[in-house]
Amino acid sequence: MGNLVLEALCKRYGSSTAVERVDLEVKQGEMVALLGPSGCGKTTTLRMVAGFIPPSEGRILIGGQDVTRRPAHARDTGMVFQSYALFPHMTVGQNVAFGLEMRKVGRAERDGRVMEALRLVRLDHLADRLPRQLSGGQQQRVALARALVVNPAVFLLDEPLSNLDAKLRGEVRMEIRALQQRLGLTTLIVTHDQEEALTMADRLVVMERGRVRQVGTAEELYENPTDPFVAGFVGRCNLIEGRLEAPGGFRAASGALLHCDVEAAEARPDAALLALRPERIGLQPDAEGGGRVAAVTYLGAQTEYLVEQDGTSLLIIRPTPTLADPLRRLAVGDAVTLSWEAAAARLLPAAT
Amino acid sequence: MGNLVLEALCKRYGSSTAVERVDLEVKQGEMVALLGPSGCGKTTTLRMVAGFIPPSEGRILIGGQDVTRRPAHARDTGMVFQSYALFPHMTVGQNVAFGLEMRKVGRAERDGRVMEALRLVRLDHLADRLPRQLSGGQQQRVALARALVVNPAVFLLDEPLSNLDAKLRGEVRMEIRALQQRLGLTTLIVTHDQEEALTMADRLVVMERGRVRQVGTAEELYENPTDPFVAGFVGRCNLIEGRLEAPGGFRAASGALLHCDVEAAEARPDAALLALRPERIGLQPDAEGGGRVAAVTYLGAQTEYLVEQDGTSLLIIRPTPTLADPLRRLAVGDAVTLSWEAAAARLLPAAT
Amino acid sequence: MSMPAPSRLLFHAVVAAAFALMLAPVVMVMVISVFRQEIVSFPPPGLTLDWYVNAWDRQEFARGFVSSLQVALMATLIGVPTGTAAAYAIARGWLPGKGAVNTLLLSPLAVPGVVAGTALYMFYLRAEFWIDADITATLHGLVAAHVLLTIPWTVRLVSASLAQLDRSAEEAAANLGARPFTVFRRVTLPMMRPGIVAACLFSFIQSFENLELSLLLVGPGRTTLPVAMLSYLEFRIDPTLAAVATVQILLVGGLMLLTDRFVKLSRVV
Amino acid sequence: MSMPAPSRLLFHAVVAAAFALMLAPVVMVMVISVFRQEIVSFPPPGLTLDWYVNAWDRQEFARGFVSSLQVALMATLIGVPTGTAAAYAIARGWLPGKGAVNTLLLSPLAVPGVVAGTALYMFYLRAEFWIDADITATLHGLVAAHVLLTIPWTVRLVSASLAQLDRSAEEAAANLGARPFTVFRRVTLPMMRPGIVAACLFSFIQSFENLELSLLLVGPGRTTLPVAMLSYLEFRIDPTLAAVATVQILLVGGLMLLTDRFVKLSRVV
Repeated sequence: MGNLVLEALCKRYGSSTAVERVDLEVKQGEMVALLGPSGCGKTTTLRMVAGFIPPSEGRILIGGQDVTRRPAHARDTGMVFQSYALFPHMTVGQNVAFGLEMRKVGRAERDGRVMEALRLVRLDHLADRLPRQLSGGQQQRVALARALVVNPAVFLLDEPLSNLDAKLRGEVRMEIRALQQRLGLTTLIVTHDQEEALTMADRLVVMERGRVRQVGTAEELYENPTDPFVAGFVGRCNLIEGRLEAPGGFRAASGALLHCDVEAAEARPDAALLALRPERIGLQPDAEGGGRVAAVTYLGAQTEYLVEQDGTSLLIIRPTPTLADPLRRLAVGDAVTLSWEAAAARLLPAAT
Repeated sequence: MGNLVLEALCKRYGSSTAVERVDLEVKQGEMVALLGPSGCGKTTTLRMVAGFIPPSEGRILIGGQDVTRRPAHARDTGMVFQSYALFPHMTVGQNVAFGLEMRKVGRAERDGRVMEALRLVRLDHLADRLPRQLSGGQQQRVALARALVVNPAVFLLDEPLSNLDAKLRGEVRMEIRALQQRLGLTTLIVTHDQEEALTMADRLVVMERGRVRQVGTAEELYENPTDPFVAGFVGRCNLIEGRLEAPGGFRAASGALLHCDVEAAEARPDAALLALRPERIGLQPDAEGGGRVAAVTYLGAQTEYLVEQDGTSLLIIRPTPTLADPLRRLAVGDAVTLSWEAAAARLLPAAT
Repeated sequence: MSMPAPSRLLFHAVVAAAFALMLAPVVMVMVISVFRQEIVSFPPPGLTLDWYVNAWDRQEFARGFVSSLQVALMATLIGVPTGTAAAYAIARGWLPGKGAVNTLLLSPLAVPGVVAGTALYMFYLRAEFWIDADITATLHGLVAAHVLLTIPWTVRLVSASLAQLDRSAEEAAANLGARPFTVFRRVTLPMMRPGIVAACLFSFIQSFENLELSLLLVGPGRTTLPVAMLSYLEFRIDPTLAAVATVQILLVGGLMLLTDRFVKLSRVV
Repeated sequence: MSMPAPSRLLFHAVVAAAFALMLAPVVMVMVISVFRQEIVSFPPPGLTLDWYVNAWDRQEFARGFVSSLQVALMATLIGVPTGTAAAYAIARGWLPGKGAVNTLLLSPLAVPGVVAGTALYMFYLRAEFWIDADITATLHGLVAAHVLLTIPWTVRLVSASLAQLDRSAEEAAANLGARPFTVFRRVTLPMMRPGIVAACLFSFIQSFENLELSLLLVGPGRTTLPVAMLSYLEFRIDPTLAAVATVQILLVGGLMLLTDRFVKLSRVV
């Protein structure tokens, strides 16, 4: 076990850049998620760490050792593939034993460790089955056991849940996280699903078009996004174009003057966007503020309101009001007043 | 235009039953969603209405006329297929014109109505393209125009959004709903996505294993589920097994006594399950109630808590507390007190 | 996966040699057909088209070419519609014993050509005995034999294009008011077109180049080109034959490339 | 899509007739081979295996059978490993001009058999002239020709099995510490096995039943079975030939069914 360090890692294909100068440290025992839409370079980054793609520039260090030029088979990473990539002609036990065989571990010790790894994923009773005789969730767990049995220095997960159905996904997510914490695995996981990243990882790396947009904990990214892409990708967000007007106001392109934090404004004179989380906006059913309801969507636990205010459309999400609440009877066309704390409105530079 | 009535509609394949006695009326201009997991019989029901599958029993009436034995081409339904099912060798214009040709509409009128239908979906500038030259969202809109141009008595939608990406799905959903309302279309839509059903339909029909579990508006289903399957499928729900204990208590199988509504309890002496929505449970950081936090998952706008109380696990979802709120610092192992209104706890019969 | 350099080099050499060996005879025959001398020598003794002229002047090749064309066209015209109907029936599940049908369609690969030819010849002889009319040396007999050759290929090519066909397009047409025959004519048939075109070209080629079925069934004065080549070969080998071979290679190769534009042959053949 | 009843009936009749016609000659030849009389008559004059005994007694068939077996086995043993290597190289993108290679692999279907045979014969004659050694009437020459036949089939069958192979299984093996050659031996090769087995059986069949390539290349006393049948045919037609044909149909058909268990032939051939 050790830490994983990426230094200015780049990958170019001809004139197009898949990954652009990624710097990252995954600490010993930490789980970091690479999060982003498809084509953002997250999988390319993971595959460079595993040794399947040679980087164009930069270095990869595992436990302090530079492995940039080492072939995949000499890297000591344990990877779980999106397709599971089990060996179809070997039994579950032979699949899990493969890595130990390659490491020339003796037969007796090997058998013991294989069973131990299978017990870890609760599949020791299926060691003699072939992969195709297992369900998707079981195959996934075999893939986990196979990667973990060799005690890899770095544990790599490539969209490990994308082939599972919604119900199973929640379970396996918890299981992987529990294993990772119990064994103290240094882990890098790739996913396009923000909920998956938020629930599993200690820190998140949000990527877009080959670049790292922001690195931080779930709370840092959600509460303090520094980039419009991150604000819109992690959770939902109203992003309003405009410019600052001293003091303490933000003039939207549509003309509306929106309330924001003065101190924050001073710290960011280049602000071109106001980011406002839909659940941070309060809603009163009176005509004072000049808002008008354009749509109400009941979603069970929550209700979404689309409100037009001075030419700007704002999305508001509230817990569905109780039957007694006058908000419950709010309908399209009704006048409303919006309110939010100055601190809730974040100022961001223009999207790049 | 007219209404659609299904009377005791059944479909059996040998000894297995795909659809079991479905009764339903879709009123003139109403949009009804058939909602359920895959294999619940919702698509079979839709295909029986379109005339692609002959029912084993029961009747189908469109505008009062029995069409049960009529072939598909004589039914006057307009269907939008999951795969869009555009004719690949015809241009967009020819695709849309096909239904009018079949109805022997003259060339001049046909051209006018085709362009009108394409304008409706904002694709009149692409009438000469072939379907494969269009994006998925555009193909979807051609399929809509093709089905609508013939003014069908009943409009049928089979998982119309499942082949679109998440971003586009929201847009097309609003567009279909707006068209349906503007044109006053009697519409039956099939979907497995509860959010899609909640946002689009006037009423929902929840199906499972060939049977209708409950019919109602989004609010009726979410707030007053009468069936454990519906409670768990529409929104998330804590379902706790146990039995009633007079007065006003529900004894969980684990032994905990849970607070519930006395009047409701009297109305349902067969209660075997207590259904409690995770967002209707209040959370106080004190030791009085005897709850213990087992997991905290930060999800941005919301935070999920898993709380153990007297051997029962309860999921609680709260809007993420502000930084000042002491709840914000709640961690695994902390003692908490849970509370809910008696009316929030619904009593349900055992699952069938 | 990468390989160590030396084994990879050896590997490439083997693969390259295999392909060179496959191409060599074809290239050689083309080269021979345009050289003045019968024996290839260096430096080349000059190019000529005399062998082509010679080939055309020999009646058996010219006539053989014409009757091969004739038989191939007729076999295609009869075999492709029949095969297309069969493919449609198989795809729609109207035929019982789908597995048996698929196995049967492999028969052109399974039954040795000479065996099929012999079987057909014997069958024709018996049939002649019963119906009291000539079959073996007639054009009808020959075309019927070639039709048997075209059907399996047609079924496979058309089936491949049907497999890609979205059934729901047919349902959509019905939903829009089209009766079953209209659905077939306006939607199904146009969607099958690439497969049918490929089947036509491919059936033509298979019939045109067939030797074994024709061998026993050709009549006097109605020899097909491959049979004519075989007869010629029994007496002498000279560049005239190379010229005939080159013409066939170019014709058939051209048709293959044309077919490939409609259906990716490498996927379905 | 349903059809109106009358046209559907007609349609079924056409399809049934087509299939009956395809089966008739094969069935007929099998029937002839066990009837006592040369001319089939009703009631049947009694069954016999005499024609099979007669076929085995005739040296040319017995020897032809043995040398066909010999040639087919050798061609398979050489062609399949070569073709497998080529298929692997193509799948891994190591060969430039993938499209050209795929076209080349269609050559056994594109180049008429007689033309290929003639080309090879001419090629061999020139080669003999240069290297000053016999090729045309030798076993080596014949086997080499048949190897050319087996390679394209092997490449296609193995390629089909490689296309279904999940590349990430190879990556997983490397990730677990396997060196490239170990990856190939422990993961890639076992996953290709069904394709390779099918290629062996199929190459054997193709070589065994080939007439056109062998025709000019067989030497005295080393005639293959199809060539022996052709020679016999030039003198007489009798049920002995039907017996030989039946044996071949059963042998090849059996091998085809066996192959089909490894790879769904109807998908890849």
